[in-house]
Amino acid sequence: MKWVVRNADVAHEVDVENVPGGFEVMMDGEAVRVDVIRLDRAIASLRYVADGRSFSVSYQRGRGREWRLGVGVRDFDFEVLTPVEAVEADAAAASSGPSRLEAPIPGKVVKVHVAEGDEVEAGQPLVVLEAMKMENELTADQAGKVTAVHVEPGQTVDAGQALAELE
Amino acid sequence: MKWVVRNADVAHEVDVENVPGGFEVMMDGEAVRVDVIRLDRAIASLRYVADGRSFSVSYQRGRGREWRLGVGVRDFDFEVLTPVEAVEADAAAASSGPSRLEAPIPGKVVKVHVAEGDEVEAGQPLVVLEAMKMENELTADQAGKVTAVHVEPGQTVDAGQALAELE
Amino acid sequence: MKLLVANRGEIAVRIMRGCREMGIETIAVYSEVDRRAPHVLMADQAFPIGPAAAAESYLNMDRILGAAEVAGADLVHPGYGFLAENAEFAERVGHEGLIWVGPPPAAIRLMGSKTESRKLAVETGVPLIPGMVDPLESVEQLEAFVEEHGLPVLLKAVAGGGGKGMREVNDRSELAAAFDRARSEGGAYFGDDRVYVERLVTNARHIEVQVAADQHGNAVYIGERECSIQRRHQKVVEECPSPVVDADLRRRLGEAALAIVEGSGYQSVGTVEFLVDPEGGFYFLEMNTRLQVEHPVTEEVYGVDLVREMINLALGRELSLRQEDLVARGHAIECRVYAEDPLKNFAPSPGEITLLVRPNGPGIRVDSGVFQGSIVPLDYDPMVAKLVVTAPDRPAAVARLARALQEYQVRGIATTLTLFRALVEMEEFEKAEFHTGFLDELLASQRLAELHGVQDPEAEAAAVVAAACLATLEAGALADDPYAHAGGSHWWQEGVRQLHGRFPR
Amino acid sequence: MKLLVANRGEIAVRIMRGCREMGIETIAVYSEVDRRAPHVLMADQAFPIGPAAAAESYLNMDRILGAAEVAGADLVHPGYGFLAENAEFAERVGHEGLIWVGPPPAAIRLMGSKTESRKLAVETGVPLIPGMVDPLESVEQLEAFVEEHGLPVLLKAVAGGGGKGMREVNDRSELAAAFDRARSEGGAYFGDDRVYVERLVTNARHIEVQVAADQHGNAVYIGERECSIQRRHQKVVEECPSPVVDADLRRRLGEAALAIVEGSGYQSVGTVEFLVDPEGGFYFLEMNTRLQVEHPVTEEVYGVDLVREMINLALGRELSLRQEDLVARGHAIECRVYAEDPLKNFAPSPGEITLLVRPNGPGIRVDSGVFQGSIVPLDYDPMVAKLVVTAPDRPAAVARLARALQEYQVRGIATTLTLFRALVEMEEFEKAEFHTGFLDELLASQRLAELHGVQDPEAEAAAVVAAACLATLEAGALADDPYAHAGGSHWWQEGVRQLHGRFPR
Repeated sequence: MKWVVRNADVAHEVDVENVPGGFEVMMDGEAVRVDVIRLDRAIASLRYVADGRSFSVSYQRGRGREWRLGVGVRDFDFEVLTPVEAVEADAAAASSGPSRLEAPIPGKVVKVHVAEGDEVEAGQPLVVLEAMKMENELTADQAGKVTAVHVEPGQTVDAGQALAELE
Repeated sequence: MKWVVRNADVAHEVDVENVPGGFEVMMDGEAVRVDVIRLDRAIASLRYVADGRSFSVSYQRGRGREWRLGVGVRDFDFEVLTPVEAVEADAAAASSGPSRLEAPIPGKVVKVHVAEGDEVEAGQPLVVLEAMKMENELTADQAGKVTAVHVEPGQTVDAGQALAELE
Repeated sequence: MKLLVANRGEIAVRIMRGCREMGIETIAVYSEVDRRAPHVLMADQAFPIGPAAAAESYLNMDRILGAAEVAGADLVHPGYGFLAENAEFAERVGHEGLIWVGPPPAAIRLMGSKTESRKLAVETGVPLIPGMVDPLESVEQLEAFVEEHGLPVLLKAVAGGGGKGMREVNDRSELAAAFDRARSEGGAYFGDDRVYVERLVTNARHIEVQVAADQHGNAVYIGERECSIQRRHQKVVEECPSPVVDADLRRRLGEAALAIVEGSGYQSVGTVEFLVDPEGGFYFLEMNTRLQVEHPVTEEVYGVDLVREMINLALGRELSLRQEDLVARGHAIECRVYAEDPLKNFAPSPGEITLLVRPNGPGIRVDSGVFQGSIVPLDYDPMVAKLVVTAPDRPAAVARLARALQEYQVRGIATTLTLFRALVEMEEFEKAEFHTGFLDELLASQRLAELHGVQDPEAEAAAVVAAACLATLEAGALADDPYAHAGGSHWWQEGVRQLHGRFPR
Repeated sequence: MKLLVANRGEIAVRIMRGCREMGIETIAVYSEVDRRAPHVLMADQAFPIGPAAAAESYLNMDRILGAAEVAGADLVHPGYGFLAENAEFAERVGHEGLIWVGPPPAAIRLMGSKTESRKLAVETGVPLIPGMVDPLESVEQLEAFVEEHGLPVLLKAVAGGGGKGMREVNDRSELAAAFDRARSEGGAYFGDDRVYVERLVTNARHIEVQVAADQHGNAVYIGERECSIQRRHQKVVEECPSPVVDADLRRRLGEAALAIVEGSGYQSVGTVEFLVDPEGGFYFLEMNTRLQVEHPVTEEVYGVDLVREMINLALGRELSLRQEDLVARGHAIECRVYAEDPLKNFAPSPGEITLLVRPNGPGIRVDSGVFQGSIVPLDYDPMVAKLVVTAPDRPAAVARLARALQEYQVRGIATTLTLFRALVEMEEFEKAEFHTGFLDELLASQRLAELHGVQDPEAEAAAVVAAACLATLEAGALADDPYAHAGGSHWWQEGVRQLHGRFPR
């Protein structure tokens, strides 16, 4: 199968073919034979047949095509897409709308610093969310105008819930 | 549901009823309220609602109705049967045939001490089985006559495979 | 004998382990979200005491004391946090005829007040950082202090601790805002919005002394701990001994600590915290009248069992330790594993732990409050475990820590292991060249990001190949493939938008 | 630098951990059944070397040396067992231009021969048990020896070790059969069916001395280990220090050990084994020219890292330890967790580990060669892990061991944990009143059975209630209930006919 494995830093085209005792992998035009053994749903062993190099890989799928892989002490976040999906994703990204502030985690709204109509600069605090005994200041990721505020102090919110809209 | 929980040492009649937040258990005529939480397929937490007594129980099912439970440092092996099964099991046990020597584990037959027709005493060595670098002497569990020998030295056997018959 | 642990998480487990070894039965209390928590599973008896919110469960004295009565407890151990330094609770435990495993309420009250404890330090001749002994009445007062002593200054909630309710101010324009925030946090978390100010000593190290005192007039200090690697005044890495403390400084710190112990009538194990400036001068900060989070590094290096000692002291027994016998051997380092994502400005990362592989082998100790399958609740402190490594000397301990961090795998939640893996490779860490501001400065800079992002093409290529192969396997997997993705992963819910190796600027 | 570990299981993992901490890359070799084994997962490179049978894989010098060449190894560490004490392999490693992590081949050959090593002991004035220096030529010769020295006697395969190829004879009528069995085991496992005989010293303790020597003439002894709890001459529990060795005896044992080291030209870490009779007299048994299974108890009590030391010595570095610095602190106990069922006369119990919960917290170390989901193969030594506890003194260590045994849960295979749980409650164990025959006598008697079977009505009632509730849950479970039984449990395959608490008579 053909895959596009990418994140903001890297993008690789990988062609994977099942063969007896492992996989024949073509990565960016280079061929390698590997053996991948899944030990459970979170750990796998990757071995290069040619030189015996062995890696213990922890992995986890996120939403959609997101994967987080751990190799040794390094974590890597990738999208793993089919070529078609990759093209669609790019198209979607190009036509991104106004910015929206979402709660990164469940928590309690302690303060709301802005009101509808306010002009804000990038990095300006908008909402203070309390979780795990710490106050977390959520800031504007871009300069713009506040078109809507969906929450008020004291309110509890879920992860991903919209708090405010910018444009 | 009604159960007969027993082994060679004990036998209990237990009636279990699902109730909100746990179970209503009638054991040998005594009623207790317990909460049983399964953490995974091998560990559960048992709590007595009345006095808060809490036990971490590791459990595993064997073949058929066999269970092994670990409570603290003690292991218990039980059959957990429906009343009907209990009766049937007793009937079956009553009509048990001649004794048969089975391989308790997979291994390699190193020696066969007896031949068909030999008279043996209880505890007399019949077969020496090698496994995990140790020779294990399998002995007659009763006195009697060897009616059949199914294996010869050098042969590998599976767990449960018949090695010899006594009567 | 029965002991009730009025706490949760790793410290409740640690205390119960100590009790089991002493033949003492254990009683757990738990909130609704902790029904499956390890401390509940380990206890001989367990009682629910209310909903998730700490105020209604682990801070609810009536419920806890009620459980103690039903269970027939003889002792109550508060652990750290929650009610550990609450003098009223200690008193109520006594009034119920139970034994409080901790110092006398009077000592808790005395040392719990920043102002009172500072007064005691003055009386006993222990040096202090310039600061106001009384709480601030107004912003004006704060500005006046800054006028006199200059910046930076530190705002501290009177009842604060553990880095909570503390604010550093470097710019006059921030004074008012910081004052408000410190007061609101103080009020929210400690029910006391009084705040006081002190001069911030820069490039200082946080070095604390472990003490133990019995009810018969015996007291010892059990070496020091270096806790300079902090994030927002919250300890992240601790070690024993301190790389900068020599025998003479150790003795002087120890004697200053024992002066505080004597002056406060302290009985139990406890910790006296100091700031040590680059010239080796030291200043009394505060005393923690409880078992400290980082007590294991002292246990490993001095070969003592502080939980056992603490319980014996509460039972009125004599101190089992003599000063001359307390000799350090080897070096220990503790890393606090928090459910926070260093790649997302340390955003809390609650959720289910879908994979947990612990390091093991020589010189590794993990005190943990979770297991694979645990759900880390949003309601409490985000620390899920403590990784402690011990080796014959500091370089070997650092190497062992690096090895342990390779073995330690957690999935489902983000943790500070990611931070430690970058930290352990840094020259400053290897050379122990740090101060209390070290980590915050590092996080503000791009250096850690660059370090973490260090090109590791071999690992990256392996990750890409593995990702593609695993995606292929899943694409071909049947619905009932036991290894197929289980879904509901929480790191995603945090909204993973960050890039590989990108640290908050 | 790259090191190839010519071994498997916990010791391969232990060695790789040491290498990681030293910055040395690791190379694993594995047989077909070990494709998923931990030592393979931990290595930087891994090479298959053949089918399960040891003779075709872990004992296959050509394949192992071939892997070393392909991988570009610099060093080879043999661990223990397999080729660890094979002088020919050590020589071939040298001829390939690789560094052998162990003593010189000549020393292996000398000490590997019971007869040669006994001669050396005589020369160096180290006391010996009465016995024949040369192998037995016939049963007649054996009967003659018994005639002269009496019973009981011990038959030992010349190339034997680790309790393999050893037979105790208490009755003249058994002499012939025992002679045959000892020879057949010797031939089968060591390729050498020669057997010799010695007088069996009764009520003796097995006490061994850890030594280390470099290539520059420096040598030290690192205390002793008590290994008297054995089953059929196979060590089961070891501790450090020995409860019966005082400073004087320790020095005398140490000096005797160093005499053997010097006399044999030994260079590396090693172990000199002695029998100590009830009067405190000691006799040289043999020298193990390798890293010992029970090395961790010495590491814990003396604060040393024997794997690191061993590798440094192999690299020609000077001994990092000085005799005067080696001071014992605290007490450590190791239990060998075997895949054997104490409830079924220690029948081997291979199979899949369906549940593995390891103890943790203060003073606990687990060196393990398996993880949950591992399949313990039938083809190798049944030891799956080593539980090591350390505490300030022996009583605390015993209490900690009892605690650890409560936390340690293994399902899918039967293990000797069941034995240790009974043992740790015994007065003889608490008082350390045992000798090398203690465990075998205990197993032959009914005492352990009665002890294990101690009525624990509360636990039994809980087990019955839990069984009924779990059965109810499963009866009501849907087919896709993730908690529904997975089947294929191996303890059953062993044929569970035993009763609760029944030990072999």
